[in-house]
Amino acid sequence: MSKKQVIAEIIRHTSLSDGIFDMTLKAEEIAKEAKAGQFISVYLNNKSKILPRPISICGIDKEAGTLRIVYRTVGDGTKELSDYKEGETVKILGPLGNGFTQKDKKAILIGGGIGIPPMLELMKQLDCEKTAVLGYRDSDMFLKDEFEAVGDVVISTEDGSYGTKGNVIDAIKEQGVEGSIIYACGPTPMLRGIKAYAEEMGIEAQISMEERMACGIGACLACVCKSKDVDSHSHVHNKRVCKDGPVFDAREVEL
Amino acid sequence: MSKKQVIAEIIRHTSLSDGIFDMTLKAEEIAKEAKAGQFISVYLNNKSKILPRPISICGIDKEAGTLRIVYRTVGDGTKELSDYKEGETVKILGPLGNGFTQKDKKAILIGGGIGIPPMLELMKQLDCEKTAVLGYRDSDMFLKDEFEAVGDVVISTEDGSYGTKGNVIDAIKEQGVEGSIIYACGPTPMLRGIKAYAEEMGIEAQISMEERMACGIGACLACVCKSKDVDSHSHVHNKRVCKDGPVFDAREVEL
Amino acid sequence: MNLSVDIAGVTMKNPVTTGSGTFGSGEEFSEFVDLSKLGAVTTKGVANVPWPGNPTPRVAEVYGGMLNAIGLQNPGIDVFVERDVPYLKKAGATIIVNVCGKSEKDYVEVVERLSDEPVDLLEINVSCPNVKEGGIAFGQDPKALYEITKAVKAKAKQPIIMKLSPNVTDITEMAKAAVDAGSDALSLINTLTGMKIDIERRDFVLANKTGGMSGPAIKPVAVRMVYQVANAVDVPIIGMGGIATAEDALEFIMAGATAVSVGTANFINPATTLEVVDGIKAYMERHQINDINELIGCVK
Amino acid sequence: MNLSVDIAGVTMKNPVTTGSGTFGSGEEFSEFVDLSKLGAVTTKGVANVPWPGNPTPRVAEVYGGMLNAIGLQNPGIDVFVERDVPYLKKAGATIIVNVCGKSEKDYVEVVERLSDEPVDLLEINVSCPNVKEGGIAFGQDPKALYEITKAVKAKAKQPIIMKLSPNVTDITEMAKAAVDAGSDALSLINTLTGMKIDIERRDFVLANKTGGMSGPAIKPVAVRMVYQVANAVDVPIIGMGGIATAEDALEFIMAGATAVSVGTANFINPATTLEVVDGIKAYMERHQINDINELIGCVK
Ligand SMILES: Cc1cc2nc3c(=O)[nH]c(=O)nc-3n(C[C@H](O)[C@H](O)[C@H](O)COP(=O)(O)OP(=O)(O)OC[C@H]3O[C@@H](n4cnc5c(N)ncnc54)[C@H](O)[C@@H]3O)c2cc1C
Ligand SMILES: Cc1cc2nc3c(=O)[nH]c(=O)nc-3n(C[C@H](O)[C@H](O)[C@H](O)COP(=O)(O)OP(=O)(O)OC[C@H]3O[C@@H](n4cnc5c(N)ncnc54)[C@H](O)[C@@H]3O)c2cc1C
Ligand SMILES: Cc1cc2nc3c(=O)[nH]c(=O)nc-3n(C[C@H](O)[C@H](O)[C@H](O)COP(=O)(O)O)c2cc1C
Ligand SMILES: Cc1cc2nc3c(=O)[nH]c(=O)nc-3n(C[C@H](O)[C@H](O)[C@H](O)COP(=O)(O)O)c2cc1C
Ligand code: FES
Ligand code: FES
Repeated sequence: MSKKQVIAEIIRHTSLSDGIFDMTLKAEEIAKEAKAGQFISVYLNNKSKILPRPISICGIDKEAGTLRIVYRTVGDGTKELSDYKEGETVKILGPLGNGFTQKDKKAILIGGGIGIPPMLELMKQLDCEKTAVLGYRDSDMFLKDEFEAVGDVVISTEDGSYGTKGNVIDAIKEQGVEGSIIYACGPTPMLRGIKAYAEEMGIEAQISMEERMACGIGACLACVCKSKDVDSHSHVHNKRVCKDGPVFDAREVEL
Repeated sequence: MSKKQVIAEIIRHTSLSDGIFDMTLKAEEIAKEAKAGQFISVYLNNKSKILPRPISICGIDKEAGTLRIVYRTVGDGTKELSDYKEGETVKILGPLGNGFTQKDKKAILIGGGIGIPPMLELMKQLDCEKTAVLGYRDSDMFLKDEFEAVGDVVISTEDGSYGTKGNVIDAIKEQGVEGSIIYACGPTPMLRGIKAYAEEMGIEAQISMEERMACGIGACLACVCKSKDVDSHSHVHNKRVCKDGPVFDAREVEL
Repeated sequence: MNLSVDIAGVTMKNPVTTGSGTFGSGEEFSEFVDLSKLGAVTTKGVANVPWPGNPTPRVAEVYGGMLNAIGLQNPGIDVFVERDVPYLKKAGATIIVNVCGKSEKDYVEVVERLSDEPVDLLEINVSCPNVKEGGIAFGQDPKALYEITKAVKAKAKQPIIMKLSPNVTDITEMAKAAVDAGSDALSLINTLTGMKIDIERRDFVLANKTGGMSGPAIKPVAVRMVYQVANAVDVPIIGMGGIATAEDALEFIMAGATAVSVGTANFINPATTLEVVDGIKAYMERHQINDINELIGCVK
Repeated sequence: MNLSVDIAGVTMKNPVTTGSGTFGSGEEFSEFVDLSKLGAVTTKGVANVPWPGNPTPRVAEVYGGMLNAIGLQNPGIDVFVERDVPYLKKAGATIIVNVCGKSEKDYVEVVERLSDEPVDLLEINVSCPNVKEGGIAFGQDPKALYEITKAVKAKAKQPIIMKLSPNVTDITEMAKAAVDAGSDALSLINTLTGMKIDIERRDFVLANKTGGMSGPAIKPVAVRMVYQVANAVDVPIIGMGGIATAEDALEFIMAGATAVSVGTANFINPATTLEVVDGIKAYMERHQINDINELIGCVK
């Protein structure tokens, strides 16, 4: 697998909902190698901000040579990104991380908030029985239609305005979602809940984690998470989210 | 006189010759106040470069509310500036400095190299007998036509490919230019020559100087030049190019 | 909402003042800033006699900041008390005078000349080259700092604020020396010593070879030092170094600064100071904080 | 054209190496950089036993740079000699091993373990917290630096390069202490201690509160220190701090560095090192300089 740093042209850039943006980048070399669950590093044009922003790959079109990312504006960097116009370019590095390991088992795909986009490409690629469980704040539900176009979808909203009121685990229980493997991405409390749920059900859960990064390629040791066992690379209880992850077997990591 | 910092729209941006750019900015409040010989501070969008670039005003259109600047790309800042597109904006502060004191005397206006543009507005405004003496490197003569449209023009080129071979003083002598006041802008060696020439001829010379700047408004004392007498502001032999200048009576300053 | 803070018994109507040397005598900025709306105006360093400063180039741009080697050019205390103090007084400003010197005698002379002037606070800049002690600045040796502070304090009518250099191994040692000798408050940081080389000309960019680095690039070092000093001594701190926004100012306040100075950012936007005041107000409204003093040193 | 330089008898084929801790063990960058084309690869600090490092967040972005508080996580010398040294050897790299420790004993143990390894140079990082001496780093006290240098030098088979901290009052005093104790070369600068506060959460951004500042923002301080040290001692210097371009590298070389390290810039562009080498070549061609050694310390 080979990573590349390229200057990618922004070929589509729209807003999906309040503060959520959808960007398609021309980046053939990266698209060619990319897998669902991997991410890219996005560098800003603003020279006062030198660190890249890690953003998950939401869609891969190998034929068109494009990558799609969906992101939320949370700070200055993502806000700046949201101002970039179609036709402009952005420097990116990728594909980074391991991605999901796809198994031929009845699957539950769980996405919470801005953890929803990384699940879409997997949802498209998995060629087996699958249900997406998507957790939103309210009925402002970005990407829902696209999940529905490729499989079953179950929804939770925090305010109860649509689907199950509560979180994704509540939705799984209330709407009787079943499966023998979980793939998930979302905020840490959600991942913690999923880890517990998977243990309870005795099934595998692949969870995608987040941490502050610098290099994105496993060199600087910024982005570690606690691992249950002594890790074979670090020889301490640390795994690198950018290289050993972002996807981990929930049993391997401490949350 | 009042200075303003404004976000100005670039309404025209073209290249006049190799590495020389011509930019017109919409900046009504500044244009309203501006005088020939003053300058503006241009701030870059690149956040790693915080200091403004001082650029002389080459043209003022009070009716249209626009300012024109002509600049040469010499370093990273001016190179970046040259990439800005029409329709984009740039932050500027101005009008800065004193400008030329226009006298009703037969005038010689001297511009050397990138010191030529600041003389154009003065050439247009002076309502008396006047000759422009323009010193270029070679026959790639930017702005020459515009000077010719408003008065007499005499040229020197370093390589002799047009007009007098040599510098502006050579041209004055060879082509018999006469006047009872000099207004000039250009590189320091040229200004030194003009100071000597004016002393020799016993005439007044107003020369526009350059120095590295930070504030542009007389506060930081970065941009001083040596003054002959103890200066009334500084109480030492220093004058501020940005505030007491950039135009000085050649007799006041040491070069 | 209360924005006012207290520095050694002097009330600043808000916590924002100006970095000495970046705001002239105040007059140069009066077109952009109503000086009476600032917490205080801190003036350019003034000595007992006029100083010509260093040769040019005196400034160089560096990544996210600048170097300066002005060399403390100033018109001397006579002109200062005749021209600048009355101007600031008339403009309604709270006045902090920054004092520089080459020897103890120089400092004391300036401080004594200011005793009957309507000046609120004295900021003593001990980071200029100390000729008497062979080039080592007062600001880099705790013993020398203690002595000069003691000498200045003995003669000063107004409260004194020693201004510390960041070019030291242990800023808390310096802070303690100044406070032990009677400094009523502390200002930090002055500039970090830096250098820029022009590789095309193969020469230094500054005529003085080295210069003081300021601007956004130095902020993390400044915040760290303010935090360390706030937790080491018990006097109010005026924090500075790279402040360009209200967010920057709040970082310093939360780290332990009672007031803040805006320096180099005045060159980027001459109205920065008042925009910082407004931004602090907006933050306090948004977070329902009634008194700025609640935020001072709130991050431990 | 000669690009090769000599550090304590070891030839580097060009003056560009990597900042310890920013290039992993080299392997992580091998997709982007042919390691045999670098002057040398400087590895992440290695201790006698595995270190877990600090809690996360370990990095924070600051204006023109970053803060890190990795806390020297490393897999320990055993894994290092089994896995990383052979990898680098096979890749054809000149190898500089960065060594860290908490006590003299730790450092000596690592150095001794490396004596029979195909390692070219040892860079000794004395800027990590020194537990033995109550939190004051070896790197901030000339006496402690002298002692540790002496102890390491006595056991080292390879030439040693003491790596200096910039968080000191007088960098030349530190440099002299290291050289007097036998350091064959010097590396500088390590990171400047900084802090960032998240004003929304009203907490430190880094779990460790403070972190080391690196990146373009620190370059002027680094160039100044390299210049000072080059003019104070007589050993080769590896200069670093904010180098991202060939122009940056040349500034350090002209200030007196024999070689340079690219650190944080590897995170901006993983191929920076080789682009710096190419840029230096282009500069030399343009200026008709046949030997890079002519440029070392050429600005006085
Ligand atoms: C593997 C991975 C995949 C991600 N995928 C997505 C995605 O698909 N869509 C999306 O909207 N967001 C995603 N994020 C989060 C995204 O990286 C942050 O929201 C973004 O970096 C914030 O940058 P900022 O400048 O707007 O915020 P600021 O808070 O101003 O950023 C300051 C610094 O902190 C870092 N930072 C801030 N928040 C985070 C975070 N949550 N995780 C890691 N670093 C952070 C920034 O990168 C920057 O270095 C992902 C994070 C990781 C680690
Ligand atoms: C009053 C005044 C009027 C000027 N008018 C014009 C004009 O009309 N057209 C034009 O092309 N140029 C003019 N200049 C010169 C212009 O300011 C510089 O060419 C420009 O600042 C270079 O910026 P840079 O980033 O490209 O170069 P760099 O060398 O990368 O700049 C680095 C730093 O040095 C400063 N600097 C570099 N050269 C000069 C210089 N000659 N004078 C002052 N500061 C400098 C820059 O502003 C910046 O802070 C004028 C200068 C002054 C002082
Ligand atoms: C051009 C310039 C001149 C300065 N002159 C003085 C001075 O006279 N006295 C002083 O104590 N500090 C002086 N300083 C330091 C500033 O007051 C301030 O401590 C420093 O610049 C850091 O703040 P900043 O990053 O906001 O500029 C000067 C700084 C600059 C940039
Ligand atoms: C993430 C990170 C980890 C570092 N780890 C080490 C280390 O293990 N040993 C060491 O001596 N220096 C370490 N450093 C310091 C760098 O080697 C270098 O001295 C410093 O970052 C300045 O150079 P730069 O601005 O090019 O990064 C580290 C720096 C960073 C950013
Ligand atoms: S970000 Fe550098 S190791 Fe993960
Ligand atoms: S640039 Fe500040 S006084 Fe002239």
